[in-house]
Amino acid sequence: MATIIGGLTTSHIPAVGNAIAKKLYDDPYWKPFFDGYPAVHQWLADHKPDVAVVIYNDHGLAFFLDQMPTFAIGAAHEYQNADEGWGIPVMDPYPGYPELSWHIIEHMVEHEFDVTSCQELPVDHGFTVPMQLFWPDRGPDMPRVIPVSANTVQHPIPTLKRAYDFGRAMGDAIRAWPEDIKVVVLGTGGLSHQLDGERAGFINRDFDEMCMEKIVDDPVALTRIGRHELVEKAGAQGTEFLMWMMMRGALGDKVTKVTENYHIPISNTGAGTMVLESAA
Amino acid sequence: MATIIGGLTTSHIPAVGNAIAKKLYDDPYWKPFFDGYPAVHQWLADHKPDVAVVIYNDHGLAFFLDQMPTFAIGAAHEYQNADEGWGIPVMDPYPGYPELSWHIIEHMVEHEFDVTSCQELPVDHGFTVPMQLFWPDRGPDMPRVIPVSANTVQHPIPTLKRAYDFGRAMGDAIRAWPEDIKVVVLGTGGLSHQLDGERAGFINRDFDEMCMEKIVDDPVALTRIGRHELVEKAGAQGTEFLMWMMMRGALGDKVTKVTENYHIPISNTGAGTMVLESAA
Amino acid sequence: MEQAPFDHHVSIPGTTLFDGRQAMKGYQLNKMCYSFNDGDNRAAFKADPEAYMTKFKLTDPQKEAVRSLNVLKMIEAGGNIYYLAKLAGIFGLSVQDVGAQQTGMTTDEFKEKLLAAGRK
Amino acid sequence: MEQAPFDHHVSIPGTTLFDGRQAMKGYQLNKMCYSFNDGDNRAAFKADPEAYMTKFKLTDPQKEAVRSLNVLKMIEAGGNIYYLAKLAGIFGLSVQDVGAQQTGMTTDEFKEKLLAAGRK
Ligand SMILES: [Fe+3]
Ligand SMILES: [Fe+3]
Repeated sequence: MATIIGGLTTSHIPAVGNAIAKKLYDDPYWKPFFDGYPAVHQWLADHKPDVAVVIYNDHGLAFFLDQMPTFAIGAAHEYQNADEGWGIPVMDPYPGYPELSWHIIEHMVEHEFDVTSCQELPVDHGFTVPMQLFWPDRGPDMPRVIPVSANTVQHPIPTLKRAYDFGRAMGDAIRAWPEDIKVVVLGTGGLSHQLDGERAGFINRDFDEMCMEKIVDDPVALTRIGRHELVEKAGAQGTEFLMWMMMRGALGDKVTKVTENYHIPISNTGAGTMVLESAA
Repeated sequence: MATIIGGLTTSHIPAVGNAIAKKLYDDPYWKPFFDGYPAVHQWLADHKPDVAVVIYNDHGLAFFLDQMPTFAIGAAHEYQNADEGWGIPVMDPYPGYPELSWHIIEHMVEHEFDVTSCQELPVDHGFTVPMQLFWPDRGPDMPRVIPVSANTVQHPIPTLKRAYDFGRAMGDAIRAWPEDIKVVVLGTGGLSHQLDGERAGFINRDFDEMCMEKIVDDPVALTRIGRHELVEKAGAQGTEFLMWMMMRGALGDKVTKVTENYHIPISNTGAGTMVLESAA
Repeated sequence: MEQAPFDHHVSIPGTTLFDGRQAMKGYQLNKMCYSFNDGDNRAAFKADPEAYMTKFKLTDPQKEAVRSLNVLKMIEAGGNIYYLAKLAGIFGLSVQDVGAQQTGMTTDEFKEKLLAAGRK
Repeated sequence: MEQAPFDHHVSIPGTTLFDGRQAMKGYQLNKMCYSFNDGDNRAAFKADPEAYMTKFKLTDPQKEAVRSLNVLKMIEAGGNIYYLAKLAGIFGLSVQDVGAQQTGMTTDEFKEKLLAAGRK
């Protein structure tokens, strides 16, 4: 049977893509951020997951307001990035695992999650930046991917409780897959930031640190945060914390924190990185 | 507060559109079908609903497999039909009610239905044929519309229980709308038919009649039908009965049957028409 | 990593459930058929079916099924009837013609079968 | 039938929740900005912004906000920041330039404010 070995979190700020392209790892602005990743690389080298479920939020590439899904699950053979409006270079596609995607989709719909299945899905920086951060050389150990996206563009966004429950159901689905494979779940985006309005530039270290603490041992406490309270405390785009909740739900009740890093600011954002290992 | 006055059901076979265009009301093939509608017109003339929530399933116009939502709710100012591949003429758009759409979407997401919101939505024969059948002259009494679509193209489709619960939640949302308006809910599609495979042409009168009987007083019994059982008994495209279940959920526990009609065959289909009035 | 068995596929006689397994097989064929919502695309297909099929990267079994206008083979190759109906429309075939072809009847026989169901 | 009040809109200082009310107002503006994912569309906008805005049926307040490149006014006219960011990109504006404009600072002041948050 498939095993979920753990979860990784990271912010997925577009500027990180540029910094990687320019190899700014030791630049004083970037060093405190990139210093969080060698410990993740070590954990990945030790555990070598076969599949990565990448939970992210589309920022206006794959989905527009004409058809805005609450939860979408990729079911394609491969996933390609595309121009998001700034002439971003097109990368090699990321190989998918559609058989496992469909297994998850079957389970989710059976358990009353009303997902949108995506047999073709261009992926944006929310997906590619985490992949670049965790598997910078795209070597043979890079896992096959299943992108999962939640709506943070158009209110109403899903509740934190629904996001967590979505993750729990998805974790059950993965663990019921008959192959002996190792799966890692990525929760990407956040932490606190706000791009729009007179409050642009809002960052909330206390709230971010509380979230990073609670998500380890008491994620259920976080499900009680209201959606508007989340906007108020994490900033308008800090709602991306929903992706972390989905990831956390998939890991099971008990997890161990392997490593973490938090740094303000990267671009407009409080950036958090974690490795959470699932109990065997 | 808004009142749900009742529900209408009808098949939405494309051939009906042609028959209407050619005014075949008294043609021997069509008469037993069209004879079911004057009683509906009378009921509508008596009750004059302000808004029609039109539950239908898209057949490959608005949605493709790249992004296939389980449940989608229109939130546009108007809805236009479009060429579905056979050069269907473009009609005048149907005026929407986006404020009420958003109210429903807010309620559904809050209550853990993971809907896809559609601020632009081309509507196909699944939507237009029922509108033509119920409001043939598009007069001033034609209600504003909110299209709601469920996936019957790509398995996994939603369960009958989920469809019914979706309707119940949507009914709660509508009844919580502060305006004194009258709302009618349309459940369109079905009944038994199968277009594909060696079993093409399969029709099941007994099953259809059982569904038309139970949906009045015991819809919960129908929620126990499995999805594959539904395919087996209603035919591959008879899964459109999900729309009837969504409609029925919205009406509340007690309804009265005002009129019904059932006729085999229209095209490949067992065609059912009903008016169910909600208890005051 | 080997491809794992896909557990959700069920069997109903004469019926191919369009589930994930079929969807994975049929994506390009269905995508081509979906494009026929547009009249210009229908014209482009009619003008040069082979080029149009190649543009949409159809597999050989899909191309062969389209060339022979064989609906059961299209379904076997992953086609979904809702999209295939748009292709059938290009050739002037109704859902009853399509039903007749799949069940090995003439269209009149197929229609009579449906009328008989109404008399029961 | 009068338009009913829309109950789900909440107020957070300095923040416009992009909910149904905003979405109804902003659809055409957001649709135009979404089109900028395509380089050809960006070029077409740059070549003739007025014609491009008219093609997407922007309202007068939306057109005026775009002409003056005023992000707060775009938001007021129903713009969503994720789509507006694509418009800003055409003018070479980063999210920090956009943040500075909205908060009445220079970009350097805005960046310093963010660095200061890191020192707390
Ligand atoms: Fe983001
Ligand atoms: Fe239908």
